Amino acid sequence: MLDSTALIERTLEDYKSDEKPTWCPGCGDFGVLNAAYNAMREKGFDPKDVVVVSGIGCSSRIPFFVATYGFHGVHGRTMPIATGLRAARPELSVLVMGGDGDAFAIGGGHFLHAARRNLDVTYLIMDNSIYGLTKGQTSPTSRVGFTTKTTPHGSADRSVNPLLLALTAGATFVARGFSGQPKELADLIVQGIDHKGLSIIDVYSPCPTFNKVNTFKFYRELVEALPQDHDAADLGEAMLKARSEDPLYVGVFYREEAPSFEEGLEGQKAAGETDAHDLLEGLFDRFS
Amino acid sequence: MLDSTALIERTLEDYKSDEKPTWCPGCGDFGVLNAAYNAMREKGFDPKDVVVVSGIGCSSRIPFFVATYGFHGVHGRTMPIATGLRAARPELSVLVMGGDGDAFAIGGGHFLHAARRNLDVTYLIMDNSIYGLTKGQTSPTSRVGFTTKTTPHGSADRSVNPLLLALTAGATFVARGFSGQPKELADLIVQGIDHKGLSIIDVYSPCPTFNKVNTFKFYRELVEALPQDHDAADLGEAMLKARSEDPLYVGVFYREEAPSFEEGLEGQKAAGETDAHDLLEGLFDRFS
Amino acid sequence: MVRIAGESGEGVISTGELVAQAAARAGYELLTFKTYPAEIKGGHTLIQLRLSDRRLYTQGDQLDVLLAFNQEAYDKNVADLKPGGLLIYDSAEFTPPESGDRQQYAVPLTEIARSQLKFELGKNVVAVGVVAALFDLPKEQLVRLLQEKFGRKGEDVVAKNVAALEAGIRYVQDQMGGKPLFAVGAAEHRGEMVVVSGNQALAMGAIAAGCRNYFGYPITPATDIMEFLAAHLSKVGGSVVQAEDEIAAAGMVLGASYGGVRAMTATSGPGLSLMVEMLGLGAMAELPAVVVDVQRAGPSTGMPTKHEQGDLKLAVSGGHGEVPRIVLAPTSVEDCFWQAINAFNLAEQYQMPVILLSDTVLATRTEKIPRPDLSKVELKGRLLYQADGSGNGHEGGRFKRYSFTATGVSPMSVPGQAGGQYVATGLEHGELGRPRYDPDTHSRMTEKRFRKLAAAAADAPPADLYGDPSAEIGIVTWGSTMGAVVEAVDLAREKGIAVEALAPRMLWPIPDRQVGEFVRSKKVLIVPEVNYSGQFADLLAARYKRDVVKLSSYGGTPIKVARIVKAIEEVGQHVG
Amino acid sequence: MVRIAGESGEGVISTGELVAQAAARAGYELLTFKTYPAEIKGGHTLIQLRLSDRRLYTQGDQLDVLLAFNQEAYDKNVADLKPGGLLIYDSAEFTPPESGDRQQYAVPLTEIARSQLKFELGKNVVAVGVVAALFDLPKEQLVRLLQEKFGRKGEDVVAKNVAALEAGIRYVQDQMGGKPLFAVGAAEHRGEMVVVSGNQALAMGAIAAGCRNYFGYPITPATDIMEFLAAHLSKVGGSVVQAEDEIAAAGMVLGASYGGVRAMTATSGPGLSLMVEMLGLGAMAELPAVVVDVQRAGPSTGMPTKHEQGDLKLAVSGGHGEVPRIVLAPTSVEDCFWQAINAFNLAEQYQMPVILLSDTVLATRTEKIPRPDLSKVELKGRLLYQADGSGNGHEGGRFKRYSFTATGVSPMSVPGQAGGQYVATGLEHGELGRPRYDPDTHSRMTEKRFRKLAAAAADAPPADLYGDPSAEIGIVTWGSTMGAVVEAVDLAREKGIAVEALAPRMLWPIPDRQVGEFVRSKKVLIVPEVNYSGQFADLLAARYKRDVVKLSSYGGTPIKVARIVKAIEEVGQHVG
Ligand SMILES: Cc1ncc(C[n+]2csc(CCOP(=O)(O)OP(=O)(O)O)c2C)c(N)n1
Ligand SMILES: Cc1ncc(C[n+]2csc(CCOP(=O)(O)OP(=O)(O)O)c2C)c(N)n1
Ligand code: SF4
Ligand code: SF4
Ligand SMILES: [Mg+2]
Ligand SMILES: [Mg+2]
Repeated sequence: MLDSTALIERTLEDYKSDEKPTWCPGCGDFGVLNAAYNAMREKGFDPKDVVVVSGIGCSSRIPFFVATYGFHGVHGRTMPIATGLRAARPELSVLVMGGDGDAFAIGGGHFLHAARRNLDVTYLIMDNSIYGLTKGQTSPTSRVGFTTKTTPHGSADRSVNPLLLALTAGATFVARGFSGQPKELADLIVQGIDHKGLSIIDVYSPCPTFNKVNTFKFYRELVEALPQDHDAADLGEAMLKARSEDPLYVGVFYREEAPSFEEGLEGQKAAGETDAHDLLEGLFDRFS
Repeated sequence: MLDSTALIERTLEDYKSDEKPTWCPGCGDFGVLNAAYNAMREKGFDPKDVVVVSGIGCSSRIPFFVATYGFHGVHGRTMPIATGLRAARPELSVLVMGGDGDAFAIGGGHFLHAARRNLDVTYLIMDNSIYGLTKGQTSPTSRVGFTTKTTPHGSADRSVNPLLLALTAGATFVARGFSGQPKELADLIVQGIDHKGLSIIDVYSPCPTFNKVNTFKFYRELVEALPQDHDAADLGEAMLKARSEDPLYVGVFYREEAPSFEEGLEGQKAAGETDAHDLLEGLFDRFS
Repeated sequence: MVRIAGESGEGVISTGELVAQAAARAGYELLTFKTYPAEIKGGHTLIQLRLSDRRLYTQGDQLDVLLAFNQEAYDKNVADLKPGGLLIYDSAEFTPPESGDRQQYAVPLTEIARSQLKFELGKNVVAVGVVAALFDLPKEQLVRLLQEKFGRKGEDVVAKNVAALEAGIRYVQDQMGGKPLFAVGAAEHRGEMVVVSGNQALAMGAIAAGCRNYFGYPITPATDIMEFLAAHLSKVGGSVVQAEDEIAAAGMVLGASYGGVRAMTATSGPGLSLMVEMLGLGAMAELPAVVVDVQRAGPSTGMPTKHEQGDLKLAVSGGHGEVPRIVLAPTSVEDCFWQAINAFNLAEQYQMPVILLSDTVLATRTEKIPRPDLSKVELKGRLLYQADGSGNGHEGGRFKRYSFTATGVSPMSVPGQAGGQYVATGLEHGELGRPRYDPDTHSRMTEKRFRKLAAAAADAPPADLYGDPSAEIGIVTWGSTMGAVVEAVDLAREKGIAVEALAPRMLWPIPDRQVGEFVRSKKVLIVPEVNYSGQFADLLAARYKRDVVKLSSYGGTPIKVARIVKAIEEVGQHVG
Repeated sequence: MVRIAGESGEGVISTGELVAQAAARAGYELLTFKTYPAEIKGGHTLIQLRLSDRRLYTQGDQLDVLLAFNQEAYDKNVADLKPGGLLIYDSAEFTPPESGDRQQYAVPLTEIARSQLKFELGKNVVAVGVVAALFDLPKEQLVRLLQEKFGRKGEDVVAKNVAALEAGIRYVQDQMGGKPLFAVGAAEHRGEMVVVSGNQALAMGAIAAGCRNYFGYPITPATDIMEFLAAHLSKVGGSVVQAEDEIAAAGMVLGASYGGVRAMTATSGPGLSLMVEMLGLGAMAELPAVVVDVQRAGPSTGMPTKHEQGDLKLAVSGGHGEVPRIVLAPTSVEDCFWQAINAFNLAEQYQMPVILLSDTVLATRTEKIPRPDLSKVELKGRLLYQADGSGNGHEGGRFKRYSFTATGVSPMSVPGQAGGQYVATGLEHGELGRPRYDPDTHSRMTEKRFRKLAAAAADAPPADLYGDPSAEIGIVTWGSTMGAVVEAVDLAREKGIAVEALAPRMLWPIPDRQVGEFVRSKKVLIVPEVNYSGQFADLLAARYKRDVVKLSSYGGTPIKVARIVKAIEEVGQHVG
């Protein structure tokens, strides 16, 4: 990622577009957006060198509210789009943001593979345990027994544990934040950006309109910072902490230094640098 | 599942179709097929009450070699098809069989969700760490550094650990077998069938034609039965054992009693049993 | 016709629905139309009510009354107010310019609610009162509805709401001349009626058709089909499963159908795009499947809450290789019920996917329709394998699942039937269902699959026909656009132009028996549809090699009756 | 023409390829055709070589020589042997019946290899010797090729193989009359030539076109495009990523393209079906993207190794809503190179997905083609945003990414360009790229997107035209079928029937300038294609509203020249 830009002092306003968020009053996504503004300012990013990639959902509207480049894709395909972008332009900074449905329902397969690749992006899952935009259906992170209009008898499916999934799939930076703690969240985002490889940050971002269970109040009571002595290098420990339901820990669960996707591609290229014309003429020779 | 059929004594021939497998000589899939025949015989299944569901790949050809009902679907979508079938006909026995590419690449998302649902099927992943049918490309379970024509510089992606993924996703029966140990494999399959809920059995099934790393010899040297005292009720222990690379354990890593998908649906239905005509007339009344 | 417009989340829609229910009970013919923003909160929304003593087919082009809750609502809607129409606005919010073209009344909705009633949320109910008074809706009906709606919350709440209602009625009586401006007489009695949306009608049709497994992934504007079935299907021993995506939903439908149960999924365009590979599997394995596409404006995410008939080409041509499938489109809310039944019957009979193309207008509008007569529901099942081998079912003891037959339809078995074992596969296969790649098999199996399509065309549900059979001007249309066409045909007749209109319910295969003669017999053919390229017009042109007048509307709103009338008048000059 | 047929895995293909290379080096014109079973081992496979002194366009209909390794090979192929043709079979395997219609020789291939040479694997090379002798291929070339192929394995192996070769040659000389039966003179020198498959040509075209990011998921018969690029793209600073599925691959292409890099994916039918939603996003966000579909026989998994031109409808109509896209089809192996370049140029210029429809025959056959002249490669880039706001790029300091222009093409920025920030979105949007759902915006943006399509049609690569411009009989075709058509036109001319044939390289939008006049000027139009329904014929009929003679072949094999000639003769009677 570029850091030459740190020279210029920027203000929060530099990261805000003139489009006003259309979220409901009290939506957790406001806090996440603000944390993202702050993290970008903290990093001194030049908006022209940043791309915010999202999917479809209330949360996924976020690129429109940011003054950087943006890619508001289709539902569930943030990671493929980010992967292509990183392969093409590894010098850009890429933030991926979107909902829990986007990430783990329709996007579940891509999540897995982005983690395997250790794609160097920071992925903020704005997790409200509900499908907000389609007006309140059960999402993969909804609790067992959660009732909505599509699951009036209560959802029977075990809920996805985003952190455990990320850890299992091979993500090298795994964290959890809370929209109600925007300062800490901004700090997590900065750490995620600083990390080489995929940074997964699951963010509790309540939907007061449709999810009456996972509210700010609910999280305020359960959320707790990881213990000071938590060893983020210990995968087993990270998994254990990720499984805790009371408290729900926030902070960096796991961090590992490993080759990134982009480094792998650089490795391919190191195989030899030729001019396309010469390469093709050489191939023609071989085929004649 | 039906068990009234246990009355009739059946032979292996009852489960074999008259279509001969088209696999290469030495392919691991022969062993898996035989183990499946044996498990079905052991269970005394009536072929008319069994459906073998598969995807696309060398391994996925398996329904054609079995005398039961079969559904040879499209690539990567075994679990949705099995889910629909189970929702419609929970009294049938369903075996799902297919390759590692089918399960974890294109099918990765569905795998996750089938596990969350605790779908009551037995899923044998015939894992050769390669795409056999398309003539030898890197698969999600291929080792880092594995070279094929699509990854001539060595695959950079971390390999999927099928067991860990299954455990994380919530599967309630997680096991590993080896085509080179057909007896033990048949026994695992029987246990999987007996288990209520999703039984994941990852089977090392070498592809001698295209995978020169993960050979029978390779596995013979590394494979080892889980220790006698392994506690299959301990999720943490199961995860730990699943992470071991030497030895590669085989056996039942984890087993848990939990409500199945089918029980959940029965729960829905228990909400009330009406005649469709009465239901509709009642609705019309409400709308008038 | 009255439109109530304001900010999403302000209760605009519920205001309108209250009025609608009252009007229906009062015996009026009724049709509503809504638009939502794609955002949850904020954004512009509206509900439009058309009340009449005559049967209605569209939401209408021009407004008699516009009730604007705020400036934006005024800006976006005032153009649709007809000359001389009535503008009512909340004077607490904004003040529109005076205009000689209309009457306008500043009604202090917020003010009345806040200071007179001390009940700020009541402004919607005040608005209901205003509209009720203008249209002379019986107050008792409204009071009863308020009781039904708020009864659970206690007498107090009901009383407050009734007070708000009365305040609105009083305002009209005091300030606006006192007499109802738009009283419509009660309509001719059409038997027992119900007020439902197209999505509700479709979901009930599915239940009536024997659908017992629903699999779906939420998407606007199809989600409430799933929500409706989730509430009711379990009562008849069925179930609803929320899938992880649309590919999974379609795969689940095939799995259930293989198991012998009638299964369905409903989605909108993006979901249908994702299901295309599964539909090919269904066609190849010859499995019945019903896929509902409630079309919205595309392409891509497009405008999720807006109307378009843009998915026809995808429905007809989506899928690699030659994929037989049937495409149906209901032409009205009532028809949603009946075409859902036809969709299941055709899927079962011809063992292939049926795509039922509804659209945003049908799905979301509520309409007063005749109460469906369940004794008219006829279910047709699949041709089942007979264990005795009748129907040419066996070869050397093995079941010929895909036996060649005259109609192309082969008897099929379901798991559990002894001797019926076979493998459903997307690979090309011989009669036994085993993979076969020789030219002869592929050719003959392709022909077999398409023979079924020809048979299905001959078996199409009757088309919607309207107008003068001797007319030289013909209109061919589909889906909800038929409503506008019917009204346009009536208006044209009033102007002395004879027109006949045809809307086949089966769009693919084109039912030649219904369409061929019609197309050949008309001098001019107009094809109105709500998409850019004229998707149905192209299918007709390819089939009948004749010129048609494409009448395409593609703004995300239904086509206006006036546009169709204008087109008729234009071609009328040439014909006449 | 010779066909070598046997069991997959027996070395049939490598035998044929050895002969092919020798023939090419010997100066013959050459075209090969292969089929594989969809199974890995087992199943029937064949390679067919057509050698000539004249330029070749197809693999030919009828065999001069059939070399059958076993009974199944005989059974499946003998029907294609022409009357009086030569059958050679391995006498260790089976004995065919005698027939007056052909000459037949039992060559003890296995026997010679086993007992004479003590080298059982050598039977393929013995067969090479037999074929070489029959066609008078220079022995030195073959020896050199054996050295290149087996040199690494040591002198010993080379010597064994040369001995096998000589045994085969000797057998012909001793037993079959001694003189080459099918000697063809060296062909006219067409400049420097290369022998490549269509997939190789296409991959090299992509490199020449500046493609630097490839994303793909393996699928027959497209996989070797990926494998080729994996071997070479990194050398020019590019990279290849194996995606987890085709949806991901298409998404990655869009991501890379958004970043300003030319990117591609290649797949076959099932993959294209899955990509349809992504293509809609590309069209809506106006991103260049190149998607290659190497068509195989469908529907569904179909016959993965068989030929069909069945994906045209999907390529043209796949996607919900109105999705502009360009569809190109190369007409020969050589053309695969050039159309890959055109695909990238058109994608960049018109900012939309381009689908390049290759097919199994083009992809897998090797052909001797002129060495591409790289100085003729012309790259056209996207219209880039200028920071100074020229090109009507700004509104109040914000970049109008989707500004309305005459051609519909708006300047686009790439990340890193200051002031060019915008959000690519699949939602309907205004000029700034922000979501907008009003009718005016949707209508105008739809029109803008389709203006680009009209511009692209006018900018189509030249069509392939062949035959007599004054002919009354016209043929319109596409893709590899043009090869058969060219040969049919020649044969018809020999029979005194004048025919002109047209194969547009751009199939969608239909390039009216190329096609319109042609279609109107011919009395009869024949449209040969390898699919059931006549997919291109339907597009032409919809556009030009005229009858065409559909000539559909759908057995999973290429259409035969003789069938086209027959169709010409039939219509010739009516025209003449
Ligand atoms: C292919 C496809 N399927 C379904 C939808 C409908 N849809 C839009 S957003 C969404 C889920 C929203 O949930 P989430 O991703 O958690 O985001 P949130 O709105 O809660 O922020 C769905 C199902 C769609 N746009 N595209
Ligand atoms: C949608 C789709 N994409 C790609 C393919 C091509 N394909 C067939 S099988 C296969 C992978 C095979 O690997 P695996 O699932 O591990 O099975 P194996 O052959 O190794 O048993 C692929 C990529 C396909 N048939 N369909
Ligand atoms: S619906 Fe929920 S997630 Fe969406 S904007 Fe409103 S509060 Fe936020
Ligand atoms: S290619 Fe590999 S997986 Fe496929 S049949 Fe042969 S050995 Fe088995
Ligand atoms: Mg959510
Ligand atoms: Mg495999």
